[in-house]
Amino acid sequence: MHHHLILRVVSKMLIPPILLYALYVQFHGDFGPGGGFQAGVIFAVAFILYGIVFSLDHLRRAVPPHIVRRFVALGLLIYAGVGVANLFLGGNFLDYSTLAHDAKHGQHYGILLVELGVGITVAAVMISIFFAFASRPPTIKDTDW
Amino acid sequence: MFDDFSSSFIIQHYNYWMVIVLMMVGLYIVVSRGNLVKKIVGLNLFQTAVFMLYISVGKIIGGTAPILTGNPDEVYSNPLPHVLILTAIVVGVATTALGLALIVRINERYGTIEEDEIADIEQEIDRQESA
Amino acid sequence: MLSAILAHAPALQTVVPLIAAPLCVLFGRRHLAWAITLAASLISALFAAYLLAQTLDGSVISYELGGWAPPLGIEYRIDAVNAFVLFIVASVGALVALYARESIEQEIDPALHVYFYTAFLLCLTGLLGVTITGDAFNVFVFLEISSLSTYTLVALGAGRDQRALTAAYNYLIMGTIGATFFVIGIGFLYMLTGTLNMADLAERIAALGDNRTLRIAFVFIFVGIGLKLAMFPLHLWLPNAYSYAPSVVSVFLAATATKVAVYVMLRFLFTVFGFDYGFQAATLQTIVVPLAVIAMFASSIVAIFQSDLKRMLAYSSVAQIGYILLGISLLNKPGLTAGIIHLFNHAVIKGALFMAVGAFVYRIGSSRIEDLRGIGKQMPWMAAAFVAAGLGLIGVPLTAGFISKWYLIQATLDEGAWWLALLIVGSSLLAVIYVWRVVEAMYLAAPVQDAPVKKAPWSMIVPTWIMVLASLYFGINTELTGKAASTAADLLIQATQIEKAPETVPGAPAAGE
Amino acid sequence: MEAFIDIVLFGFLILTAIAIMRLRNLFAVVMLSGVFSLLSAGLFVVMDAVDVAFTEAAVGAGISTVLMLGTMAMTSREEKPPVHNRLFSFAIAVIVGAALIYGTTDMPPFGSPDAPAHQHVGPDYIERTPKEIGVPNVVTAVLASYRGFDTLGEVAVIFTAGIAVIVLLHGRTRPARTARARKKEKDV
Repeated sequence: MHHHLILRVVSKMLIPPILLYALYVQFHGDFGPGGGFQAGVIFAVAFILYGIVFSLDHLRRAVPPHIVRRFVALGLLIYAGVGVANLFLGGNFLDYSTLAHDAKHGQHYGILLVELGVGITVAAVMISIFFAFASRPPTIKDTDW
Repeated sequence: MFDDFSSSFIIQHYNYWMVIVLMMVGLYIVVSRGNLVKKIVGLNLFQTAVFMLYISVGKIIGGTAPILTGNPDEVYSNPLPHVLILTAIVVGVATTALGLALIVRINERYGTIEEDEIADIEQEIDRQESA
Repeated sequence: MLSAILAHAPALQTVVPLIAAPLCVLFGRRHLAWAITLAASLISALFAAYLLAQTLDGSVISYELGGWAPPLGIEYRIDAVNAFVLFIVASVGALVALYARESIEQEIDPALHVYFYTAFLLCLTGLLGVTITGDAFNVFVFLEISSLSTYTLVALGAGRDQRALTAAYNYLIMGTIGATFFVIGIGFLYMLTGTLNMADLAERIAALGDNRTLRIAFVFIFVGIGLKLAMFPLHLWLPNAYSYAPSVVSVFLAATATKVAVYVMLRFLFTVFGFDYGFQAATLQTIVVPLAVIAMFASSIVAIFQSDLKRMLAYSSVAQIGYILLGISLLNKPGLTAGIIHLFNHAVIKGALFMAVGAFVYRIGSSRIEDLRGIGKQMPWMAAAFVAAGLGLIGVPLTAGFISKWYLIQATLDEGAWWLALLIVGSSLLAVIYVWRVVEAMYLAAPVQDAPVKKAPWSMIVPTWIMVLASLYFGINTELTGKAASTAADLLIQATQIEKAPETVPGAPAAGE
Repeated sequence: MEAFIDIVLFGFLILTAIAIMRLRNLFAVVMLSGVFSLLSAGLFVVMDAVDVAFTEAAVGAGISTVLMLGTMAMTSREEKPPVHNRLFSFAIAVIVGAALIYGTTDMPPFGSPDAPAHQHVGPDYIERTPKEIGVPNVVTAVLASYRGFDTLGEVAVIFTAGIAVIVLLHGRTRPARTARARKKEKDV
């Protein structure tokens, strides 16, 4: 989409606020609607927008696919890792109360961490899926729409 | 008396019936259409209708979203169906992504995404194999 | 230290493969991924064996995930029934992991091996999670983990045959409809009871009595799981999925996936719903018994006419599921015992058969029966394994298959249904025909290939023969399987009987409130 | 008022669904399925499920639509006329629908605070969250803590989907395009 000047300018302006909003949704999920999953999707949308409006190569340079794949695994590991940490701290699997001296604080840390795990995996998976779809040769050309 | 009963019965259940109509349309699309993309769209419709069923279960008339305000008189809708459906939506999009990826591959191999044309090609392969 | 770990065995046996899966992706090396997979599935199998040993006396282990007591949180609840299934799945998983290393070399692009192992571990996680959980919605979540990874694994067969793609797609559509039906059923149950915990559901459903919403919940859960376990008219996805999947995937699916679905069916029929009120018992007796019998005959006959060995075994699986369902729907203890024992025996037998076929595919690149002519002399170990396991499939004495059929026939005679017993024997004769066709080709026909065929690699022979020997061992010594199955049957029947007396249930709301 | 909005939204949803069923232009179908998701997100808001609405809007209307458009770009834009046995499909849909409607006749009334679903664990979560978890959003508390294991499973499902798509669509990247793009960059 090299010919859409307006699109390119507008998206350049849009991407930073989208990322910021994703972070807000990620860390504000305890208080209002939102959480790791929604944040992950929004975070990924910023990258997908960049990939669509500029080019897949630009996006590849910004976030190499093999690194994104590692993040796909990382998020799930963070989540499950919290559970394992709880085991070592003497609780049941995913019993966040063990994470701090007082159960309520422990719950809070636990939720924050697992939501982070959710967000990372969701964002990375969405970006990976975009990479996978976008790098297949299309049969319908850009101009045919 | 009977009139009163039937009208209140309808008011109490119309929500479920609307949801069921949507489910039927979704299921009909999945079963009746031969286009692979359209089938996935139908499946999405069917699943979204099921989500509505769950959310209807959680609703309390006069209630608000289950985000605590500190007001002790507030009535909150049931949060559990919401949680279940958040999970189900994620499962749904995961299935959609997988299905679409399969469609892309099928199209590359078979050159079509229509079920009957694919069946013809597969029959041809069968015939060549046994020949 | 050990006892501290074992206290968390219920969670760990699911979580270990779940953590191993992302580790495979994180490291991204295929040999390392294989090692991780083998280690994780072995650890999981050890935990499962421990759980089985703990529950064999009929006791129940409950594990509260997140430390939240049920029904508020999710509970893992293990008794002899699911411990037995866990043991089957995890130990087959470990053997398949061993077998996979060589088998996928030929069938799957090396660049994808890491992802194959990841998907395999996820599938294992899903199946174990479905089996062990005591929470109805958690069943759905883990069912979908196993389903999505299964679709992926089946589609990996596209490297050998493009039809794997359409097989995976059709499986995805049917499987998702099944899962959605299941979710609708769970939603109805939640609407009536306000809970998702299975034990809690059982109490509340018993207190509820007959109810139209409950009936429909039952029907939708039954049909939903019926799709997953390839119950006769809903089995259409299975033959293609099993035939075009990579061989090692066929082994794993044939030995575990449908078995887990049967377990879920058992759990819902007996523990959650109970048989007290007529609707379910009537449904089972009038619908499932005829369907099971049709499956036994129709699928066996279709199997006879297949030219592809994998496809033949797939149809045979549909028929074997018929035996299991027949045993269950007799609704008496011997029938239930027969069903559960056959669950195990069929897993071992079909696993061994598909492993042997996988080895043929590995060496000669085909599973068509006419290409296997003379393979008996060229690959003696694998051909012998196929014959030994095939005898089990028929139900020849001294094999595990005989034990299952023995129990099953006894169960039908207990019900006075001697004609069912005759039908079981009759359908076994059909198995003789299709197994004989293969034996004939392997041993009596002249070899197709002039070039000598190499023996299968040891890493394939060893797991195959472990399966074969298991199928022979459990045909002679039925102590473990018999005890596990009869304890499991007792537990299931007890669960139903408890519900027959709702007044003994404390704290349940009175009916009609 | 809520009931009114409810009925209007359902009306639009059913119209959209029927349009999706009848249209054969896949571009229109995909766009309408996005519309369907947005409308259902609206319905979720009316029924107090704000978190669900947020997710449905982001996923159903956003991600799913983008993926479907991408798929369409690689396959075809027009659906061929159906050749399936319509009567059979229709019978299946009607039987399933009739069974469900039969099931609704014994259901607790919609929105009633006395329904069994609101007598058991549901209110427990609302009551216990401030004491035990201390976050105002009860949905987050249940999602991440009380039923945190389900959510771990959910992350595993998403992970599986990611792996699946990577596996299915590996290799065969767009060689012509990238080569051209690289050349262009060199020229610049």
